[in-house]
Amino acid sequence: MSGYEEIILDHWRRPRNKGRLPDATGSAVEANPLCGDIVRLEVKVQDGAIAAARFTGEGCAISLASASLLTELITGKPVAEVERMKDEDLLAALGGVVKTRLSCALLPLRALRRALASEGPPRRTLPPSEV
Amino acid sequence: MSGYEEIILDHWRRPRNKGRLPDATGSAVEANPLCGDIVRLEVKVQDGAIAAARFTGEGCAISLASASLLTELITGKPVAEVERMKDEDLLAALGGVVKTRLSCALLPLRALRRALASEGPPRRTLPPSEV
Amino acid sequence: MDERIRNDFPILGRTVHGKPLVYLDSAATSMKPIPVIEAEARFYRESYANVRRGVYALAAEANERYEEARGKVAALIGAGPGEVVFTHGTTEALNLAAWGLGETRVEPGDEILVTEMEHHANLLPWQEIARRRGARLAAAAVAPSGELDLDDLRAKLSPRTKVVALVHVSNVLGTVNPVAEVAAEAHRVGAIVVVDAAQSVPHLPVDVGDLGADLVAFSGHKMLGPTGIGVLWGRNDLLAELPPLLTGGEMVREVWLNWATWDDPPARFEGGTPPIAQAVGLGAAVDYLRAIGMEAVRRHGEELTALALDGLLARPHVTVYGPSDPAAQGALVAFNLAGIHPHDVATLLDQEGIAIRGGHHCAQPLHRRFGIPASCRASFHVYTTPEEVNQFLSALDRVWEDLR
Amino acid sequence: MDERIRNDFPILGRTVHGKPLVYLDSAATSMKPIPVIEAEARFYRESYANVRRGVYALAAEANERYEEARGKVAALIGAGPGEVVFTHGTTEALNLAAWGLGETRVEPGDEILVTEMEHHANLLPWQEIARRRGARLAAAAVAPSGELDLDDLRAKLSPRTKVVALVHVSNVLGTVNPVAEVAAEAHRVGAIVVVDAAQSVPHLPVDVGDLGADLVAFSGHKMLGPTGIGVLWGRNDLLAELPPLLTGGEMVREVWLNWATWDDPPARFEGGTPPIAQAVGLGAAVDYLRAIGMEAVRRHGEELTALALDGLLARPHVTVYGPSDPAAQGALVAFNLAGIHPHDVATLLDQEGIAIRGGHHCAQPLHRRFGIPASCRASFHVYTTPEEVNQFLSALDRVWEDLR
Ligand SMILES: Cc1ncc(COP(=O)(O)O)c(C=O)c1O
Ligand SMILES: Cc1ncc(COP(=O)(O)O)c(C=O)c1O
Repeated sequence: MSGYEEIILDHWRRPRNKGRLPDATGSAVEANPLCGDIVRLEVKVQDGAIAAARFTGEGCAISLASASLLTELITGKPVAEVERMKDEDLLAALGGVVKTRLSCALLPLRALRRALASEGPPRRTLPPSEV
Repeated sequence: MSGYEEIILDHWRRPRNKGRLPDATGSAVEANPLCGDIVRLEVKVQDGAIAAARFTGEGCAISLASASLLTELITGKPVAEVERMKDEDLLAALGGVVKTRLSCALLPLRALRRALASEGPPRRTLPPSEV
Repeated sequence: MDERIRNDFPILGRTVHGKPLVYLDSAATSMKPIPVIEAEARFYRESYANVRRGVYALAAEANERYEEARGKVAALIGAGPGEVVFTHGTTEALNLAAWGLGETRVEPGDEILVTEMEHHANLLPWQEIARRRGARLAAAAVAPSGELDLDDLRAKLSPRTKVVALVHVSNVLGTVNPVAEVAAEAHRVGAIVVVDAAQSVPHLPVDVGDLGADLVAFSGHKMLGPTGIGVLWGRNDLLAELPPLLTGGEMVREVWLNWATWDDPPARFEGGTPPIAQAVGLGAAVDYLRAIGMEAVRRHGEELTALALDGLLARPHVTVYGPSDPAAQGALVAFNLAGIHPHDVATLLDQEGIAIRGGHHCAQPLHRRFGIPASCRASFHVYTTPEEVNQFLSALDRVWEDLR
Repeated sequence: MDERIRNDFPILGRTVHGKPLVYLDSAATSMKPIPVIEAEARFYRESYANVRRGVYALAAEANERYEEARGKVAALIGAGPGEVVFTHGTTEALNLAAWGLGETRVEPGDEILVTEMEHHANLLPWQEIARRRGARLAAAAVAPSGELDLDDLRAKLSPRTKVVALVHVSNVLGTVNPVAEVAAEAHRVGAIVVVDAAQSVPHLPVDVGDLGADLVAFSGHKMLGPTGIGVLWGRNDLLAELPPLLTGGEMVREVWLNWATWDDPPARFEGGTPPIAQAVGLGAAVDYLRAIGMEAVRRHGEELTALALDGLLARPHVTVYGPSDPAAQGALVAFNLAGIHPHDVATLLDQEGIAIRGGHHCAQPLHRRFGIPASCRASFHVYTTPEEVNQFLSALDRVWEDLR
């Protein structure tokens, strides 16, 4: 059957940078309550670059693979460059995502942007107990 | 043009028994707030028969003609017979009524039935000032 | 208008009482052109599924068609798609507006200002809110000309006025109200302006920016679209603060047994399975109207109204209600024949195949204002021809001959 | 089922991702047969007008078609036509029920009892009423089997319980609840019983008399009918006491600027222009279902469910939710593949043209009850074939191979 791209399956089966980042300088949780996907993205910014990035989460293969891949993509990159990253860049890196699932694929990127922003909007979607 | 039956036009132009009945034994008002038709029907029952019937009202040609014709039809008749009068009887007497206007034609009959009933249901449709 | 337009409306080929149908009740509801009927049918035959939550391609396709329709409606009124809420009609849209503002803006002792010419749909919801919230409902007067008495409206505006709700084009008088002017004054006292555009969006170019209102309601079925769908347009920031009227699926984020959080607009206000196929049909209706051009639609309405007014005003036994100025009036005329009930007029015209409406047109207070229980109304849309208006006028003469 | 039935549903001939569509999401919404699509289209082409107030023949004809549809729906559920209120869907029907009972029956300190398996549409309106009226909302538990825990329900019933609202057939578990039994117990404490029949009326013979409930809600679009229409059935005397949810035209008797009197049911609850063409379409859907016979519809659903359950239960990596007994279950199955998110299952099946739903199916509390964020659901209707169920089962094996 024509299933997911190999890169998605690979990152889903063997997630990279999964876990918490104790000395994170930025952290954000994004959830898609419609499907229950939830991703926490933590970054450590040092000298204007992403020194480390980690994620934890629950959800579908696409959102978790995307989170895993994203941490790889940004680690070591200057923050300015990471901030310029577009939705399309991540989708392309994932090898393409069916359009019904774009919101899953982009959930980690939303979390990353909030983690990098000094002041993100207040979280409205989930109570802290859920995270 | 194919208009109303002659009998309707005749009763509408020259209404019979129009006015109040000071010594009425029964009286009722029926209104059709949807079109503003309002008819008061008063009867005087004596020795088990309709000694007199009068109507007042405002509204369309059909409801007023029907009220006029109805007072003629029942005057002198035994109450028992009048009570058996069916919707179809009145409609037939009017020479037929287009079905979009049946409620206009039957408004006076509804008032008559309530006027004859010792205790009609409480009037709910119009405040007394309107009658 | 083009003869081809008429051919797009199959029902206009039918007869009534053996006579060709002359449909002059478009203000009650408009007829539907083939492209609208077919858009809905084709959607069911080819792309149907429930919208929003579906992960499969067919659901995505259906959702796209639904959102595409929202975009078309938004473009028609110069709005952003996120500001267009699909409701089931003007009535639900106005109930939603009243409910939401009642919850967020109206306190005991406040005032809600409507006008004497409102359709019941823009009066009763405010009565309910006023009653529930302990607010006062006031109504700006209608002048004998059928125009809004702006001095009276101004006199009734105060800092206690939290909502001004008014009709854009009266469904009885045809009066086009100066909404932008009223909105500016209402905003000056801090009131929210709600506009019942049920009779304007189908007939005139309406740009919500120019209108200056905060919430605008209209129905699909009066603008060549299907029944069962309507629109509430709202300023983004205002919609964001309003609570939903209907709760259920598809309008929430998170649901626990004892609490729930609402989704953002417009989803927040579209609880349950929305009128999906009807949205697609409405999108096709918008396409149809825009292909003609709203300016041309308006011009056509004005021409027919001018013709009807000329004819009616020339007959001494006819009383006409409203401005009697085609340029200041929607595509309709309201009138009475001296001493004859509107229902008799409508019934007798119907015998000749001519469909007009007789009654209070869901505007009882307005009729009371003019001291009449009811009126006759002839109303037009793009498919109405000058010949039909003339047929109507001569038939009216026969009614008068018959009944007087 | 007959092959001819399948031919009545043109959308079933289409492909998705190059594969023939296998539509297994009928619980979300059903496909429409030609007679339904055509009934609506023909109505627009031949008999369309606004209903109720029109004095002309075309309006009378449209009104007759509208009321005829009401009669058909009434006959389907063993009711009188005057007890059938047309709404815009189950969601509006349940909001109307909750609103009305909130106004007339629920006092501060009272209780409203729902169940853990309610669709959001039969939960959120009661949350709102409980909050507004200062009442308490309680939920009867769902047993691990997916059945209603009747002991828990009984324990939560008390003289303070004013409303018991429950789903007839769960849209996730498929559980057929013993509504008559619950209704009898609820009535014993004087509670009103509201039933969400969105998943039962489309699939089983339902007689409101036998059901024993006081108010019953369902949607047209899940029973082969159009979107944009639903039904609230109510006992005559109960409907008579309920206030309207939506106010506006066509639901009033008399309107003054500051007060109004409501019309009788069902008109009282049908404010504004109703979904006229959708009612006609729903009438055709009822005709279609009754021509097959609701007993036969039910049998077909049971057969497919049995086939799907057999297949799913035989696969150790599949967890099935619900009674897993076709005779005690609606025409659907909910399940999960171990360690795989339902959205992934749905997306991968979609690549093969198979449309199932993955998500919480508007029943978040129920999913939480089972400790899962979401589930897969395959659901059927008269046009679904055993071959399609088998295709689905083998495709599921390929998903498992691919992802595990
Ligand atoms: C059990 C149940 N209740 C209520 C609803 C809501 O129905 P609608 O979306 O048609 O208002 C649904 C359908 O999604 C359902 O399955
Ligand atoms: C001015 C006006 N407002 C509101 C309405 C109500 O619209 P609907 O019946 O489509 O809800 C109408 C139509 O009857 C109208 O003409």
